[in-house]
Amino acid sequence: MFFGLGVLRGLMVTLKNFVTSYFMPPDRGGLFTVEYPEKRLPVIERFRNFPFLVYDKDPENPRCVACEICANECPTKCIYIEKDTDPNKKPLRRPAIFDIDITVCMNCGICEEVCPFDSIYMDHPFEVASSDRLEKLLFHKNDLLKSNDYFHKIRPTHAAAIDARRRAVEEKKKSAAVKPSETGQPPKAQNGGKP
Amino acid sequence: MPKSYTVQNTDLLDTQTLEVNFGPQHPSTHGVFRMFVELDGEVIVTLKPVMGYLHRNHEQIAENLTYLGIMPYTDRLDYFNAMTNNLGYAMAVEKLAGITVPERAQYIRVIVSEFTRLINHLSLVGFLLNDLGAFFTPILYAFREREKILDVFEEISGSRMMCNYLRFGGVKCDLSPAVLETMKKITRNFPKFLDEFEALLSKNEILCMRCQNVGVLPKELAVNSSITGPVLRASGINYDIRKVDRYSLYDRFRFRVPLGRKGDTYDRYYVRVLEMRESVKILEQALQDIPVGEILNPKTAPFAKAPRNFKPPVGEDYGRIESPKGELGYYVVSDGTPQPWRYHIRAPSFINLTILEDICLGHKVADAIIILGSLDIVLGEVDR
Amino acid sequence: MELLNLAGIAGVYTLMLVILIAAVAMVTLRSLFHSALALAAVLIGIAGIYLTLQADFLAMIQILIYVGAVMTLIIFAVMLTEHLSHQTVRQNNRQSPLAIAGICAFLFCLTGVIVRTPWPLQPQNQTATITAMELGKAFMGQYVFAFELISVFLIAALIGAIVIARKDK
Amino acid sequence: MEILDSIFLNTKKIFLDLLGCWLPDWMILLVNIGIIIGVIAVLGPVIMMYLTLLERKIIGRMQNRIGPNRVGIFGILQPIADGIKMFTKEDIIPQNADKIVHFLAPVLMVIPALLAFAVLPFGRGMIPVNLNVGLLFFIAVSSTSTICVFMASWASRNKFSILGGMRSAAQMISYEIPMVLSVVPVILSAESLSTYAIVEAQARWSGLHWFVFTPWGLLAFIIFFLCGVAECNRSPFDLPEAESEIVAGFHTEYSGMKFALFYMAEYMNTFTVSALAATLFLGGWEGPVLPSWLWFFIKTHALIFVMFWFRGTLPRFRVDQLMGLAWKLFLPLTLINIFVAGGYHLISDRNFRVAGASAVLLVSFLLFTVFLNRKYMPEKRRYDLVD
Amino acid sequence: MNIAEVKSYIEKTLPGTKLTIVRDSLLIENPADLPRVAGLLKESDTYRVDYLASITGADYLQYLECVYHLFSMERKIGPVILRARTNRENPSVPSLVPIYRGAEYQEREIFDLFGIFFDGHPDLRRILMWEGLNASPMRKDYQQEDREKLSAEDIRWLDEHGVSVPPEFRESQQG
Repeated sequence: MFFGLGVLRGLMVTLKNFVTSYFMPPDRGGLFTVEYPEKRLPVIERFRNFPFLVYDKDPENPRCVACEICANECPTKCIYIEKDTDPNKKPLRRPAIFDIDITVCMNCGICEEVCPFDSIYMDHPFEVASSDRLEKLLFHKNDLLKSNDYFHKIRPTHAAAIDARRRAVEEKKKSAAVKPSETGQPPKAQNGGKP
Repeated sequence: MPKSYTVQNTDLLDTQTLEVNFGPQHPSTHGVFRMFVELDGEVIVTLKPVMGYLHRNHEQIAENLTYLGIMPYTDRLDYFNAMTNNLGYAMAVEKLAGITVPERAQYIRVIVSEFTRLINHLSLVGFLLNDLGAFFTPILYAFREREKILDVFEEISGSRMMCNYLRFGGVKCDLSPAVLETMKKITRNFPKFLDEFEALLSKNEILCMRCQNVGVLPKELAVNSSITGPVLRASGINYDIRKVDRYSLYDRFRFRVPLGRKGDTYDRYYVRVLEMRESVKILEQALQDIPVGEILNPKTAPFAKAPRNFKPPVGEDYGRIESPKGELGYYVVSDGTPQPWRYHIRAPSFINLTILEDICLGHKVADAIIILGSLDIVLGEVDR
Repeated sequence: MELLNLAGIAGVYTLMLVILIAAVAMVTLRSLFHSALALAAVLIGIAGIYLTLQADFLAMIQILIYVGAVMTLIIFAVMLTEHLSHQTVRQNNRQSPLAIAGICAFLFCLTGVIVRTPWPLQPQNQTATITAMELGKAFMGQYVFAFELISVFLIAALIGAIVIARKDK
Repeated sequence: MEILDSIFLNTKKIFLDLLGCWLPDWMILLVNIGIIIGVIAVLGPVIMMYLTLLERKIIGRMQNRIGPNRVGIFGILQPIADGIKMFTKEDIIPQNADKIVHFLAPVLMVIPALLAFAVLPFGRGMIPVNLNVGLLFFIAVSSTSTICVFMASWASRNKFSILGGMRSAAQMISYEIPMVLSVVPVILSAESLSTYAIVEAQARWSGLHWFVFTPWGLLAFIIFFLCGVAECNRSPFDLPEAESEIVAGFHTEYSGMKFALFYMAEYMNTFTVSALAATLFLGGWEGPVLPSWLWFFIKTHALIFVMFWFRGTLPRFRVDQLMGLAWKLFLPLTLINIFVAGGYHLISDRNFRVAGASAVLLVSFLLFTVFLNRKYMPEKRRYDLVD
Repeated sequence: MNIAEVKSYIEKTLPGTKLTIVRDSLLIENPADLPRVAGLLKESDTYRVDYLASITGADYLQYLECVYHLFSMERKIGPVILRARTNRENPSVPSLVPIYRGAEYQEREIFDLFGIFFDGHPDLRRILMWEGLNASPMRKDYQQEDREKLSAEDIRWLDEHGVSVPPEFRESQQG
């Protein structure tokens, strides 16, 4: 009806926001800026950034057995694995070289899903910027290896579920080993379903 | 054939038309999109969209990947609503391979795609107002609400925008009770935010002046140019694939489809605001009676571990869903191997651009920008 | 205090010099746009002279009318017609000797008149400085008929312009 | 309160007396003028710098974000940082641009902005130059900036700036007329063109004595303020530098210090127009308790807040709507307003004249918005929700 | 609304067309009468197929194929799928733009990626790729040229400027 009414109502909305931004909590019209370097948002547990390799006791023998399933399944083909060989050229179940090209990886999490040995998981730190594009952003094995309790630290519930499942498999294998199994064929590693 | 706009002034003043390129780096084309515009003074004489700057041959990449490997790529099609892209692709492959989806997973899928619709319409209205000149205020209010929803997506799928959350036969992870609670809280406060947003915008005289009777899309041109989504419904045609195909659980929820009458930019804006209100209704009902149960069809669980042996039978299928931008269709041809033979995406933004020239003719330069904004195109989907 | 008076007189003379230079520049500059700007400088100079004669209302009106409106109109016309290719038009052509002869004749008469007038002139009825109030009263009082006549002409011109502009609608 | 009120005048007097003992008196006159010029020359740019910071802070708060706070405690040093950035930026002159005019345009743009400070009554007795045609001086000076816009757009030689130049010139001319006419009722009731006299007139009146509380004063204030916003090419009328359409209007080809000069001219215009609106309608330095210059700054900054508020909220007009608003709505309203103000002064009985004036103005406003300009009114839209 | 019913309806009204059913879609033997069939389906009041959802090009090694998905917005009935096959040497299919304006960009995309000529299309040119490319990227036999190899004139330019080009960058592109 009155020509300027809609404009006035709009102005009142911004004025309300101007006033409430001084004393209201963030989600009811208050300030919701988080001043990044000093204050940070809490990292959400399931957040996935670039992958990392898990090792149980010492970095020498990680859980990864260099089966290259993740390298084949990775949509962007950013993982390169080479098997380790002991002195007399017999391939060992351990990766000698495990490179992930961070610039190519799109952190989709498929390697985490397809890995049958629970050895590769998605990491949390996202500040991986570096000055040199080629060399520093190609993560080698020792940059990727992180301990299991680090895994527990960043993803408590998920790591706990994984460890529970692994312990269950251990008991079953031990109980199977105690009772000599007829077929003599070692029980196939039971693939862990997602919780 | 687009009707051409004849230059009217025939008197002795021989004004030549001014060719201007609203180039790939223009502040208000949403992404790398170029419009070659011929101007007679302020009025547009011809307008030729030029695209392909973001073309990465997504469909050929998909032909060399396994079915599961394609899923993270579908996030990057229409990078505003990754979840509905996943849903479209997952449903097409499930129809092809004959996989059923358990009840709880269907509910999660509906909840997640309705949240994506909210995000998309919010950002569109924000960007439209930004083109109109409101200095970032509406878009920051919209993004404040969008942040809450993106945090929920990060909670459940691990990443805010590139979710890669759906699997054939269900979803990747379950919703914890805490997440359900935050979802309910978001849907409770959303109408209150929408009222404030509408108070700021809908009755604003300047917005009405700039958007009403601008870029009118007649009904028969819309149908003939296979326009879909809110742009079609703003012209008054009742065609919402959620109601037509009744896919997943949409026949279980009571919601209505808003239709405009004139089909101009204001109708396209307001139909999306009404659609947001309907989506909130669906979300309330879905969050209300979401059952407890498994979230992944046990038959397809092993394929998560070994995508190589997921081989759908030989055949082809065209699955389509109502994505926030229109009808998003996936045409998948399988030849029995773990890699699709042909994989085509029917992108709504790409086809909605056919009428850009028709509805821009005769308008001024400032209107062309807003009309393009109201068509809601995203270049990831247009160029594929 | 005489230093101030001297400075004042010097200021007035430099102002007149600036106006002369701008006027000559206006005539001789090659690009149309530059000569339009020189014209603006001349008009502002004239307003300055009004100020030195304490007619400040007149000076403000001069700036408002001439520099604000008339110059904008001229520049609008220049920009609309002159293409972006910016050809500069040659100023002097065959008839320049004839023109110079005309100017010299005019200058001759002018100096003749100046020499004969008895300086310094005594203003006859130098009333108090003319303020806006008296001007207004004069318009509405003594010269009301002329004032109304002019406004009729202006309205006619305005309507004429609109009719021409709407011709191609 | 008296001491605080004329604190600046006293300090100047003390300073001049101090100098007086060894300088001849005509030199004192020059020093006096020098001080005033120095104050304005410093005040202008400093105000401009801190208006930019104020604007970013206010709009930030309207959008629930903080606004610049990295440089200095609350972003106090941000303008200085911007200034340094503007100095260090490379100053690009387009290859086939017209060098002299390209250089002159920003310089000439700042001159009228600074001149306008001369007639603003900052406080009781604190007016730089008490011209008795002060108001007319302000309007004349602010109308010359149109030529600088032309120079800028013509010299940069590119399509976008030509379009922007034409648009902004047309806009400035069509908003100058309602602006001048909306000031006439104030001159009519204050019977003088001098801004100082106008402020005193508002002080003399009985009761709520500012002009804004009279019906014609309110309408004149709104129209004057909106035209002032349009003169400075600010928010709802900021078509010339509309990024979404023509990249940056007439100052597309400017960078570095020249662009900063355009920026400075715009913000000084903002300050002077708000200051003049406060002087004409809100009683200038007139105020009950606080010292006079503080009242002046409070009122001016209130109006500046409204300008930033517009920028934070309102979308932009289109070219033809912009012109239509000026010619079809503001101009007739101001003309009617002059008649009403005239009638208002003839009738002596107070409440009859207030009622009559406001009735006439309301009727004319509705006449011009609802009946004659039906095209600009928002249409009622109905949407049917179907299954 | 099964495909056999549609087949009989078309054969009844347009006697000359040869149609075969391929996996719940209608293959039109010779592509020439595709516009007629589509026009018939659009005007017929039993089907009123007025909405062309999508056109897809596909490369089946022996032949190239265009798949048309048509729906009816009025009657809200499901997809009517038409197919048209052409050979690989000079593939051409009549364009549907005169009937469905929506086909304009999709046909241009198929021309761009598969190289199928749509005669009757108002302005058939590449929509996604740059004009200079004279290959059809989505065909199965498409070999992306090896960007490592320098082209002839680059090497000539480098030689002129005294830069010795190592052999593996020598130009060995094919085609």
